[in-house]
Amino acid sequence: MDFLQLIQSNLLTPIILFFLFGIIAARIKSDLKIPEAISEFLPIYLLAAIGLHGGIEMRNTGFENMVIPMFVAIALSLLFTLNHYQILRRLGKFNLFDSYALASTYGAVGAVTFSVGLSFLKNQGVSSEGYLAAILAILEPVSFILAIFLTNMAVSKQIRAKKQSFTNDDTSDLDMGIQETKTKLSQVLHESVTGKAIVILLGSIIIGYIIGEEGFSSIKIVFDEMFTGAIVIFMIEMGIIAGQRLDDIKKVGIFLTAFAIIMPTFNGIIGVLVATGLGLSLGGTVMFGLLLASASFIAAPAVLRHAIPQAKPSLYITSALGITFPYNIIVLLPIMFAVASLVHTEGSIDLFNYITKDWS
Amino acid sequence: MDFLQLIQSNLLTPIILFFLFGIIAARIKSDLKIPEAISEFLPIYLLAAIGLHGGIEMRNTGFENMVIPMFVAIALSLLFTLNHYQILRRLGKFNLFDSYALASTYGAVGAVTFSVGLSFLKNQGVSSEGYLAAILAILEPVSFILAIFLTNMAVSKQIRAKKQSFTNDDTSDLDMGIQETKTKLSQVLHESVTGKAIVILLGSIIIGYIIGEEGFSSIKIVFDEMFTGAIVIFMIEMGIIAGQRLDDIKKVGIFLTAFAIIMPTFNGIIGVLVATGLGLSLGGTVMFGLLLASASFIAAPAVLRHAIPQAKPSLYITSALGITFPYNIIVLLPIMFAVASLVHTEGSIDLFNYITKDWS
Amino acid sequence: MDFLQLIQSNLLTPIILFFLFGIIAARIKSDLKIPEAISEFLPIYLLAAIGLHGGIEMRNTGFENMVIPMFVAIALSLLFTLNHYQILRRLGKFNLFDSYALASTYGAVGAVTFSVGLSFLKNQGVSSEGYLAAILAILEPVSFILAIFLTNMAVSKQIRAKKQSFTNDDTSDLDMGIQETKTKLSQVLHESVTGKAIVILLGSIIIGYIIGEEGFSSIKIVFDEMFTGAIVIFMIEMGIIAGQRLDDIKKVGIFLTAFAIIMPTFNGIIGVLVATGLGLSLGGTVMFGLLLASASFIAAPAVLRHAIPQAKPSLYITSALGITFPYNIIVLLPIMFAVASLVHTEGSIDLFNYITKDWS
Amino acid sequence: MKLYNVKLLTVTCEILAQKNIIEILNKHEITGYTTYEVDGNGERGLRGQGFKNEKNVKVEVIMREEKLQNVVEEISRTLFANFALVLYVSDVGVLRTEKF
Amino acid sequence: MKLYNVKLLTVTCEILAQKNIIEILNKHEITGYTTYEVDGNGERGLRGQGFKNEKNVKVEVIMREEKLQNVVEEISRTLFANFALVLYVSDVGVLRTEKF
Amino acid sequence: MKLYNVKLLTVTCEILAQKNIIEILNKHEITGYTTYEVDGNGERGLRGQGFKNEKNVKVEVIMREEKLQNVVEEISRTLFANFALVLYVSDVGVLRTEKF
Ligand SMILES: Nc1ncnc2c1ncn2[C@@H]1O[C@H](COP(=O)(O)O)[C@@H](O)[C@H]1O
Ligand SMILES: Nc1ncnc2c1ncn2[C@@H]1O[C@H](COP(=O)(O)O)[C@@H](O)[C@H]1O
Ligand SMILES: Nc1ncnc2c1ncn2[C@@H]1O[C@H](COP(=O)(O)O)[C@@H](O)[C@H]1O
Ligand code: NA
Ligand code: NA
Ligand code: NA
Repeated sequence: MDFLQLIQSNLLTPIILFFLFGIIAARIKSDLKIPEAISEFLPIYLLAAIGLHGGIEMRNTGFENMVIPMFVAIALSLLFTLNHYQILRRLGKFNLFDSYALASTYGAVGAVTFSVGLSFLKNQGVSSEGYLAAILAILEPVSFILAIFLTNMAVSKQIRAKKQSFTNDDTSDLDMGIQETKTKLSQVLHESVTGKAIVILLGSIIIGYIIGEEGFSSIKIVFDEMFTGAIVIFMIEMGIIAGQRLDDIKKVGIFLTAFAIIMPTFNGIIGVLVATGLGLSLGGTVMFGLLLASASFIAAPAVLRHAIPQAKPSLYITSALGITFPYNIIVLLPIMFAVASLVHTEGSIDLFNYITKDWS
Repeated sequence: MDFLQLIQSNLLTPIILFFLFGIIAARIKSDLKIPEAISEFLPIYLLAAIGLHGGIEMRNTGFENMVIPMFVAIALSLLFTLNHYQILRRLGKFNLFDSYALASTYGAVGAVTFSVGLSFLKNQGVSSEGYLAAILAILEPVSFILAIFLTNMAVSKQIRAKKQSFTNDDTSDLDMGIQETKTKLSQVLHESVTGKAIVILLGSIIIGYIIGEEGFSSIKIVFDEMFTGAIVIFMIEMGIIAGQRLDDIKKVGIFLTAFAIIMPTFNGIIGVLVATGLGLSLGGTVMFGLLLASASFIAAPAVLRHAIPQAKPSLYITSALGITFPYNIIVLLPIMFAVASLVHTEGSIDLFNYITKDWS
Repeated sequence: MDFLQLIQSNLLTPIILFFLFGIIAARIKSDLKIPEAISEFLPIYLLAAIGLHGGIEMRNTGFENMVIPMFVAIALSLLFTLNHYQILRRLGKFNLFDSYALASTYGAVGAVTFSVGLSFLKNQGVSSEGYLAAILAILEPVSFILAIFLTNMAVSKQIRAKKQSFTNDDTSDLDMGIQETKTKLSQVLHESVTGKAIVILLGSIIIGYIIGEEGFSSIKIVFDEMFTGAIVIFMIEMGIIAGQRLDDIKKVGIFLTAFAIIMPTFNGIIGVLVATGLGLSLGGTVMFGLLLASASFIAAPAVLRHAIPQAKPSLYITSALGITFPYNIIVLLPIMFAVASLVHTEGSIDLFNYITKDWS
Repeated sequence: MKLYNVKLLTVTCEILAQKNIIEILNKHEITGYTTYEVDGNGERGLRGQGFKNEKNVKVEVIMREEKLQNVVEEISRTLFANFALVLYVSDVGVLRTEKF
Repeated sequence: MKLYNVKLLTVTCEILAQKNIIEILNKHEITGYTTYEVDGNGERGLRGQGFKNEKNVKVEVIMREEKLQNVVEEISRTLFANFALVLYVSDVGVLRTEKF
Repeated sequence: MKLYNVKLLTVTCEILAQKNIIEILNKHEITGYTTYEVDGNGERGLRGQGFKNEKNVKVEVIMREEKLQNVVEEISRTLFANFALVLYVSDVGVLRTEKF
């Protein structure tokens, strides 16, 4: 099969190999680690590079045609978040807080995954739409905001219910609860939108758009040519952190483990098909799928720990980083590429026919 | 007008845009920041790169002709420092300590400003004399030493005056005061000359001089090609720090705000004209002006906090970093370039005639 | 003489000059320093680059022919360690602990020295066998393990002796002593093998072997082209640390100072001759000699402080870093290159004849 | 130089709770504090290995005894359940009580 | 909110002795501790300038008085001779004694 | 294992005053101390955000009671006016008094 070969060739890239290496280093309890300052700096650098690249592309190709993909991506992200919640709460029997936290972790996007995807495409000699970087930035908070809104709604409802059963002599507590919810939401909104990931990404997109290829030339060596090398260094640290968490996977349980693999696959393939339907290029299709498939493990804790402190971070970080991230970059990325290639060669017009034919 | 275009084209370079971006990130209270280790390392790297470049240039062109510009720069720096003091103390009504601290902050030079200037020239395809890096190194302590010397003189005089009014029964305190002044001065001299900025700059100039183009080739990618990319990263942090200080500008007051804009303009233009008179190239003229226009905001606090602890750092850091630095790199740099171009096309011989004609 | 010229031309490379610069900066008590995160990251980066390079070379040339050189290197390293011990204990009158600690410090290898060696060869336009990186990794723990084993044996013997003189009423302490020795050894073994240097080096060799030239191309700029520039930055810090220790050299004593120069020379020249006999290339011969000449100053403290805590780190770090390292990279490296060139031109067959002839 | 008795409250907690602590301090009109990142081990396992978000922070606050009770109460009520957090109080002497 | 008296043991030592300290704590069934890197000066000279291995670390452990004696004894017996190390004990009040 | 009572002086101050503090210690023949960088807030506003020069440092010194008075007096006399600085003293027990 074509994509087994693809998986294999993807497996043997420096990015994936150094990630696996990091996992092994952690498993044998090596003291290897990338100093904190470097591993804090690298995501900022990667996002700046992604943003600049995206902005320059958008300047070349215009951004009118990004509007529909963007709204579709937002809609899918919201739908998927709700879907995750139902599955986790009903089938997985997780409590309200963990369910919403996990639902949004998987509804959100992962910037590191996105970087790896871009590098994967580069390796395949395929390019993608620049505006996807902008969609990455916009998708970041969407899913969190929904989940936090719903969690707070649920909590106020519970408080209200309790109040009423105690005869409503004092509604001030209730008001306070709702008030707190609002405060929290506006705080989270502010925190999300001013979060370093979004800020550097949007900033770099705009700067890339302004400076164009020409203005970029003087910093191209740092922000373009060094990109893959920088990811490699970051992947060592990601591997180490993932490796340190492997023991926790047992605590995550079989249900969440399955969820962490099946859900991204489902979301990703849907993403690929929809993007193909929207007329994105082969590379763009893959990246669109990857956006929807990816889970957030850097931004998530920072936002969720404040917004839903009752949820257990060990659940959402471990599953997103320890299971979904490796699965996405090693297995799902080539699968989506294969699927995207398939539906792209068939021609996008016959696409939906093709799928139904093939699946029937 | 020509230099409005220049300002505009300078405004749209990655360096300036990322600086503005950093300011905005700070204003919206984003948690974006460049890790401390990186932002401590970058000035060392930039100075090493500047020094190597300067040293190599000096090897190519000799350094005999640097002597006059160097002494002129020192003389101007001292004159300007005295001039700043008079303005600040008499017109600005600042106290003795703040006046001297501010006077030397603006008499001193800024290595980051210098880096941005070099990058600006590179962008314009203009080169500058290599020995200017050496002048940068030599100018660094000059203004501080003068200001500290004068402050300590003033303080001893005050002490002496007090003593005498109390009838001179005990002069040991006075001697102690003068003694302390001497200790302080020799300490400051040592601290200045062994300060990391000067040390790395002078060291790199010498190394650049020794190795020449050929020896440089193996490290050219790191110390030359990555230069602008590295400045961009540093400018994000500079923008963030400047942005965090914007609120303090109110406390700085209208007088100092005006001073922080007018003084560099005056000093810079004088510098450009003098350098032209001295026969420097177009690029060298601009850099010479920039040296005199720039204020110190990294070296200043370290030296002044020990030497003149009574002076308020919020005044001199805020005005140098929050007002003068952005003004210098965004507005004054293109202005000086325009002026330098103008006087260079006129021919340097007719220069002073030209000026007087033009101004009359 | 040829190698005086070589020394001189080696002295004037950026690597050596920036090292000397670092020493001077420390001596004049400058506050210059490379931030900790950077100087912790650089050895990881250098080892990754060395490993990748070695692995790619091994893929091109096969690794069958590395077996004999590897075993010879191990044997020499063990022999040298024993030899060092005898010299230090008998002639130098050091105590048991210091003798073993120093013996293994000089029996072990130095990764930074190796990096400088590679850069030196690059400068001379000479290449070396890729598998030497693997030998570097394997040699790292060999000498420590021997020294620690012997130290612990000696300590148990002492304990046993004491016991017996006190009439053997209680042997549990003895058993405990031996038990502790075993625990310690297995701990040290684990620590050595999982130590960050070995792990990143071996990992990168394997990854380099897997990806080959082609897979390397996307990260070549970071892991190859930036290599010398990165060493230069690291050498500033090495120079500073060495410079800070210069005062301690007095405490090291004349005997150890002589040892720190003569021993590496002896080991290195033996290494060069043996490697020539084994048929290694000119560059490989130099690197083989350098492996045996080098002393460990980064890995040593971490291992020895736990394994032989009674030994004084000021002795082994100061002599290895403050004396041997500068001597090796400035003086011995060109000497070994000259010797290797000499014996290589003579043809490796007549080699041993030549030597005896020359020495008689 | 007389030393006046005041209290030093030390909170060791996961870094993402720092904001909450400082908000509580502000609520009680305490503006002075000192913070620094630390590693640690406790009921919630080893902290400080991976992401910066998983480090601990120590927050140290010198305050008058009067305020201590309320601050400690609010921290324990709002944060004990959901955050990795250890809190202790010690007696210290200061020169300038007007600062606290 | 009653505060219970417990002991805070602080060990400032060279970073390569941290492992030994934590092993001793584990031996005495103490799992909670906080660590952070520091610079310092003492009998063994200035520490924290060069390699990371030459830094100091502070290890802070809140524990009940019962355990203190044994832990301190073992640290002083096994580490005082060979490692740069300073150790001190202070009294602190905590809310949840069950944690220690 | 008897613990002897000594004093722990802690100075939290802007990083550029560290040198002054250590000079004062040396003047009083105290060579042992521990330092580390911290962030903080106080009368002089938030510290630790921007340049490294604007961080705080904590200087901790274990010393005998005899010396405390003079050291504290000199610090307060020479540094209180011009530097961001907070200072407090606590009681600690140590094993080896000869070290201090
Ligand atoms: N006994 C202890 N002594 C000192 N610090 C502790 C202790 N227990 C916990 N800590 C610190 O408090 C943090 C949170 O504790 P916990 O909530 O128990 O995980 C830990 O990561 C440690 O940094
Ligand atoms: N008097 C002291 N006060 C505070 N810390 C100290 C003192 N003496 C030593 N230290 C710390 O303990 C470490 C080891 O001390 P020493 O074994 O004396 O070199 C030093 O590097 C300092 O960090
Ligand atoms: N109440 C307090 N508790 C703990 N640390 C404080 C307190 N007040 C000030 N500090 C620390 O001392 C530094 C200097 O204080 P200040 O001179 O008030 O700005 C601050 O930046 C804090 O790190
Ligand atoms: Na997603
Ligand atoms: Na100036
Ligand atoms: Na060796």
